[in-house]
Amino acid sequence: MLNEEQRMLKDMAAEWVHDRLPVTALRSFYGHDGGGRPDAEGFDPEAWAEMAQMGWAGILVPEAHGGSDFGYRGMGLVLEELGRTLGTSPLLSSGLVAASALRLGGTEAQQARWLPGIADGSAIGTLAAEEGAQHGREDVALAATAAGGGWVLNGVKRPVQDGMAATFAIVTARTGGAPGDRDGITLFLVEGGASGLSREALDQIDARRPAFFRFDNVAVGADAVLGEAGKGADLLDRLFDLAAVGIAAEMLGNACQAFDTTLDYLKTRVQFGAIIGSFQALQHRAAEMFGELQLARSAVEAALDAIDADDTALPALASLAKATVGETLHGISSQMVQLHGGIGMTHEHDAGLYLKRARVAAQCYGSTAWHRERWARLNGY
Amino acid sequence: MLNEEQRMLKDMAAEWVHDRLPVTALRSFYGHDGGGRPDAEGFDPEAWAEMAQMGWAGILVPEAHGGSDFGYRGMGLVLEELGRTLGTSPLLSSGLVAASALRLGGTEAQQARWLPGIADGSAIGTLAAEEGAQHGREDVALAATAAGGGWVLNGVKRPVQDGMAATFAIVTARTGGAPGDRDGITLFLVEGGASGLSREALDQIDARRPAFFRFDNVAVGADAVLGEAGKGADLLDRLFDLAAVGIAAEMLGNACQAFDTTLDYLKTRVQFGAIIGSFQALQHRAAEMFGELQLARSAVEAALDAIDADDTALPALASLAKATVGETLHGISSQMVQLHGGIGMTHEHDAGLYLKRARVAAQCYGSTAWHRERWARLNGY
Amino acid sequence: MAELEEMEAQSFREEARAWLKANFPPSLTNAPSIHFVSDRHAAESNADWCLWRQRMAEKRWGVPTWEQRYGGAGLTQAHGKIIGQELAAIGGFNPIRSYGTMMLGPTLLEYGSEEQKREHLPFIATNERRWCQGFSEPGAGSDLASLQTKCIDMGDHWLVSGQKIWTSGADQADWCFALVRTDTSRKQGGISFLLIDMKSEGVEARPIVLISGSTHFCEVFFNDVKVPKGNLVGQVNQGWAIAKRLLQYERDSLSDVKAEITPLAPLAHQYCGTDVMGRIDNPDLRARMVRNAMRHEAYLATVSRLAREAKSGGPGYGVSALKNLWSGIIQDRAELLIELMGANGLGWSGEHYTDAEREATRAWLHSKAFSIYGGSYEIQNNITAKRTLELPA
Amino acid sequence: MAELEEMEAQSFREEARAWLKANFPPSLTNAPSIHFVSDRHAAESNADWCLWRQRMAEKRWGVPTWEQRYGGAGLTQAHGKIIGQELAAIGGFNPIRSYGTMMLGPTLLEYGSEEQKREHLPFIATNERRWCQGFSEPGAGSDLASLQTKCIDMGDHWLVSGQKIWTSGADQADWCFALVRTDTSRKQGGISFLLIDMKSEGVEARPIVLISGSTHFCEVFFNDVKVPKGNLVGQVNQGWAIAKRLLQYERDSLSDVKAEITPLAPLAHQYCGTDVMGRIDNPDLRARMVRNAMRHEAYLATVSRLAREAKSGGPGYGVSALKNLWSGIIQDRAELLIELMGANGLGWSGEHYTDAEREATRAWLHSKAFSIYGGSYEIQNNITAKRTLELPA
Repeated sequence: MLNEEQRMLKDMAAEWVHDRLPVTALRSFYGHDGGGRPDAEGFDPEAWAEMAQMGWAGILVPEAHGGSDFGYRGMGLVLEELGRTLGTSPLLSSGLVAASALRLGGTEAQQARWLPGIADGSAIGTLAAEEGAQHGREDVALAATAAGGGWVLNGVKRPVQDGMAATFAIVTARTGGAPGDRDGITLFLVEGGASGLSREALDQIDARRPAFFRFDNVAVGADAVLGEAGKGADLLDRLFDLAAVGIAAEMLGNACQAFDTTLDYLKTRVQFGAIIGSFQALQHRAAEMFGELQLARSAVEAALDAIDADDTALPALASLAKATVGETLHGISSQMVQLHGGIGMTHEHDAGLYLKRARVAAQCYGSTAWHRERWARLNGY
Repeated sequence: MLNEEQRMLKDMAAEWVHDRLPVTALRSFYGHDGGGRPDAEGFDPEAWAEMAQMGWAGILVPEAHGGSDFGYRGMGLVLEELGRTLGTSPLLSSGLVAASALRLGGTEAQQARWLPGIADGSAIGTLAAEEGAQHGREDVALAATAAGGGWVLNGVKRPVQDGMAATFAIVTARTGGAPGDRDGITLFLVEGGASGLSREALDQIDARRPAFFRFDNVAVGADAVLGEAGKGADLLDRLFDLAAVGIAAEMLGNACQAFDTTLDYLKTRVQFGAIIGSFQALQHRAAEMFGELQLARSAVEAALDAIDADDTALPALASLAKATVGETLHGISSQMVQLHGGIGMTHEHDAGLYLKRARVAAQCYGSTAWHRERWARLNGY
Repeated sequence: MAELEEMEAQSFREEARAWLKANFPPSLTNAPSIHFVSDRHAAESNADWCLWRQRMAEKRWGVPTWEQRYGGAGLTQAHGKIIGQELAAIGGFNPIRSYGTMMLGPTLLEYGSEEQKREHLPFIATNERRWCQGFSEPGAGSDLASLQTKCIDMGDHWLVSGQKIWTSGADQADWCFALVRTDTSRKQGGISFLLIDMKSEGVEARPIVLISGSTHFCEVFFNDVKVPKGNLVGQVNQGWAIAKRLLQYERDSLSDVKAEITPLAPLAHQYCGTDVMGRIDNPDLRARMVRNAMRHEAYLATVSRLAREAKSGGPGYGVSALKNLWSGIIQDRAELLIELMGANGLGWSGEHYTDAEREATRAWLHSKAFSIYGGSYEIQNNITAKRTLELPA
Repeated sequence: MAELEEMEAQSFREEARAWLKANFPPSLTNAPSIHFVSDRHAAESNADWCLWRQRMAEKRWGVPTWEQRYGGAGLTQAHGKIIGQELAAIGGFNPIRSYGTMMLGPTLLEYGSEEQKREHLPFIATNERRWCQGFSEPGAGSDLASLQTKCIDMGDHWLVSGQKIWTSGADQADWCFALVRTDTSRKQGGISFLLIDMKSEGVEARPIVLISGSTHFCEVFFNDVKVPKGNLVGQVNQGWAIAKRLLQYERDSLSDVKAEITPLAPLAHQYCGTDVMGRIDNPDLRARMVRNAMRHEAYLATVSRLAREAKSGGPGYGVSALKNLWSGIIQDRAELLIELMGANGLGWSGEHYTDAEREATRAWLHSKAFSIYGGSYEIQNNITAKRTLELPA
């Protein structure tokens, strides 16, 4: 149940997203052949400035640092609305993940340095913690070597969400042990302009263009460590869980709109002299999708509430949310193409955009399969 | 493709099964409350004598021992027809499994002693190789201790298919190593009347009443060993694969008839003023079941042919057949109940009998899940 | 104002807690209450159950919100909820709960005459009079409105002839609420809602043996049964609307059932063993178990969410979709349970199977009904498509 | 007799083997032949392909069983089969294979006039003249018979106006076989089958960009296009029967495609790692991969079985069910491949993704069409239900 303020936020977000970031906005980031436009950043800086102005970037920033401290459920509402139109922005990377990282692991100096910028949109933070094709939280190979009171970083990160535009990144590095070990993982706060850090855009099917980061002797001070050196695994787990719930909220929005658009088509498209939505086989498929959406919504909302309530069951609930909405969106986005028939196969139609985003989101912050296995281990299977 | 003789066999089997072992024959083994009749053996000895007389029991017995040596494809045809009406008989246990065991592992003396009886139906053999709830080929605990030139057996076996009526059983025992080891497994040929062997019927949902065997110092001679002592694992694997293919053929028959009966119902039952088979959702479900049946038939026939061709791919093909038909029958038998509605829930209707047999057969000689995992390992997954 | 209410509620809660603690027989703690609803014999042969029923009947808390003249306690919904919560807190159950309180009672309150209410509700409120539902017929399953049981107006009485099927507990019931045909020229518009005394001459109930061995459902034959004119609920030929309302109450109570969520993982470790990584040693079965368990969790979260969202106590939104999720999840779970038990999950009787194994087998067979009764899976999908999603006919 | 035939076949086989060995350009061994069918530019800019096409055209073995007067070699089915087998044995392909040989050719042989056959078949037999299929329209997808492209009898010619869509390779085609409406008062009964020269005035083909980036399909516009009277195949208003026959040939050739069965297991080990028991280290993905791979095996066994069972060369039994199995299995496989590649399976372009990764991504997007084109999944299910299972309408 939403309270009055949450309902107002949701309504405002729905209206703004509908007006300002309809699906056509995403389409402008695509090149003519269906790939990402090489010159595009993957989001619209002006729209992002407006979002910050409305206070969305600071929803999770304490009031003392210029935010509203409105909670994760509120952030989830905005992400869900953005998901409806596939609206792109660094809100999740910066407003949720980076802000949470600073709140949970940042020193007072780090918080004072970065949180106000996150809240007003002038700084964009992100998490640079993946290196391989598959999500692996402890598979950190990027090396941090102690040198002159600080650290020197060498290695790569990919994909870094919103990494091309990021002002700073929370980077996982290995200060001890070997890839796969929980011990020896350290989180560093690295500025985008750091000397020795190069970034290249990845041309991804969803036109978001995350980054490939190469660290070539990037030197940072001792004060760049977030949390405790060598003991970053717990904080990292927490950040990935928060990120997973955040993207799950966005995916819930993707799935709801994909379903609504498809339902509209079923109610208007005529074949064999009948509205195709009158065919029982399609009716039942729609009914089943509706049921799956119910499960997905419940799982996502339960996880968001668990964060706000500081519920210790969050790890399991985060995995439940990500995996449940992942499976639902997989099915609905595929059916969106199928039920639109030929037109759904064209780049010109929205169906393909939802399909592509669905698969990218499914991989972000741990795939459906990863979270299922994680849930299974947590529950003794 | 069947040759002329195979086609004749199939036609003959279809006709005989239809006349002599319709579903009502199975029903007579059920008590009023839906359980197995305590006094029933689980099959009709007179019908079995007729089957033997027609040569079916000896299909896999060499001509020199009174059989026809007609091959596994031929045996599969008969099993499939029996499966159509849920016809019960020891054909699989004796005519396929025990006959194969003697052919593959028996000495000349053992073959001469037992094969003619298998062929004329006077002897009934079976495999007693399961001990736990789950199929585990190497999980043999029953102990065989060398004593006075022979062996003494102690332990239990369950379920033993057709075990109450068996004249003899191929019993797996451990002569070395520990449960789980491949080495140390020995196959013994034990007569049903052996001193110290007690048998009790298991009241199973399919009314077949397999047996629980207890071995209490059962003494057998050295000539009771089938194959080589301590080296029985390969022969056992082979027997289980043959048995799995055999029951897969029977399950194919179950599934085909369950589908046909359901299809007939869809064509006659009227609701909402229409034949329910005209509802598109049910039409599509029927079309999908038809497709699954195609896969199941192909997998089963490929495995039968592989046995006759002595194809080294048999282990994978046997697992493919058992798992594929297992999944198909699971789905079709469930839909048989669902699509018949309330009447399908009554003991009086055939649907429940197919459902019950489907689950029992799925567990026999390795479950669907067991064979999937086995196939996966064989194929490097 | 709100504060006063809150204080009053708190004091009522304490009162309820004390009374329940003093009166609920400890032997019935966490007893399978649904069993007592469906099996009258099991209930009435249990002395503690009888005592508990009598105490609750006297306290009138079985139907706390009904008016006093109908046997209730005349309390508010809020008070009723508190009683339920406190009862649940001590592992108790409501011994008055029956088809009468869940289905007929609310329907009579809405459509019955004052006379009918006074005649029947007090006996429902004490659970002395058991009811059965005479709706389905052999030719009218999913298409309920095609029912044919004849009901002829004989001037001073109705004459009823026909056959019903799937009548739960008809052989144990005192009365039956039935749909009958009073006009053969119209379909829905020719149906009436009639209350029939099962002791009337010409009524016969025959239990049906189900695949699970249960004999809970019956065929009911009406052979020229005379029924008093006053037993018709609502108007002649207006029974369909009443029945639809009643079926909504039934669907609500069905989707209300919070299925047990005893995790299957420990059992699976026991039956299938554990691999070197500590996982259930059957990867394919494990994957399916995990998926089912996750859906089950999400389903329970959905029930909670919809309950929170429901403003009023009336039949909620999307109930048909919920029922299909529920039946599918519970059926899959029942399949997984017998599958993990392997050969031991296939026994009908005898000591070679444990009680838990035999119960799992029967429960699996029973679960096949969940997608058939109370509106089949297909019918629920039709309802979701048409009512909730507003797809065209 | 049979022995003589056998000897003759053996000698023909040796002859074929020798000729193919001498003439098939080694550079094309195991080349993606389907690519050359759909992309004329890729084919014709490949010198070896052009050489190979010319040699086969001269040998007349592209359509070995067609009569000589139509450009074929006049051989028996058995001989044709031998050529195909020997070609496959050396990793070769038939460069004449095209929409013309697979679809229009057989149809013209059955329904075309002698003049039409002599006019078109020889150019199909040499693959000099490429054809496209003008059937679907924006408002006529699954319901093909609702097509609206007008065709008016102007006495000395037909006048065609309308729009087609999903026309494969229309921008590269010389001719189009199209369905047009010659009678608006009847649905199926008002359709005719017309051959249209794509160079005619008023014809315009515009490529459509698909989600996979492919531009193979086109929209085709007919703006008052004049077509000679002799280009009508069969009788006026009898085009539907011809189209249905042609679509059967299309379905046959679709279900004919033996999908690659390169096992995914090694790739999965590479991308996901291996657990201590040697299994792919992603249990949920692994379970789904295994199930898909087993279905794929069973599907291939089904194709072989049905091929053995098919007595004649005509369109087989259960093709619709087969197509749905095929599209489902291939689509799942494509999903599994990008899923095992994880973040690397989501790239569109650029060196940060390998060729194999980018191809997997495009192939996955492309695979979504398999359950839409050539009769959608839903239409195939309708056909199976009605024709194969004989369920009532």
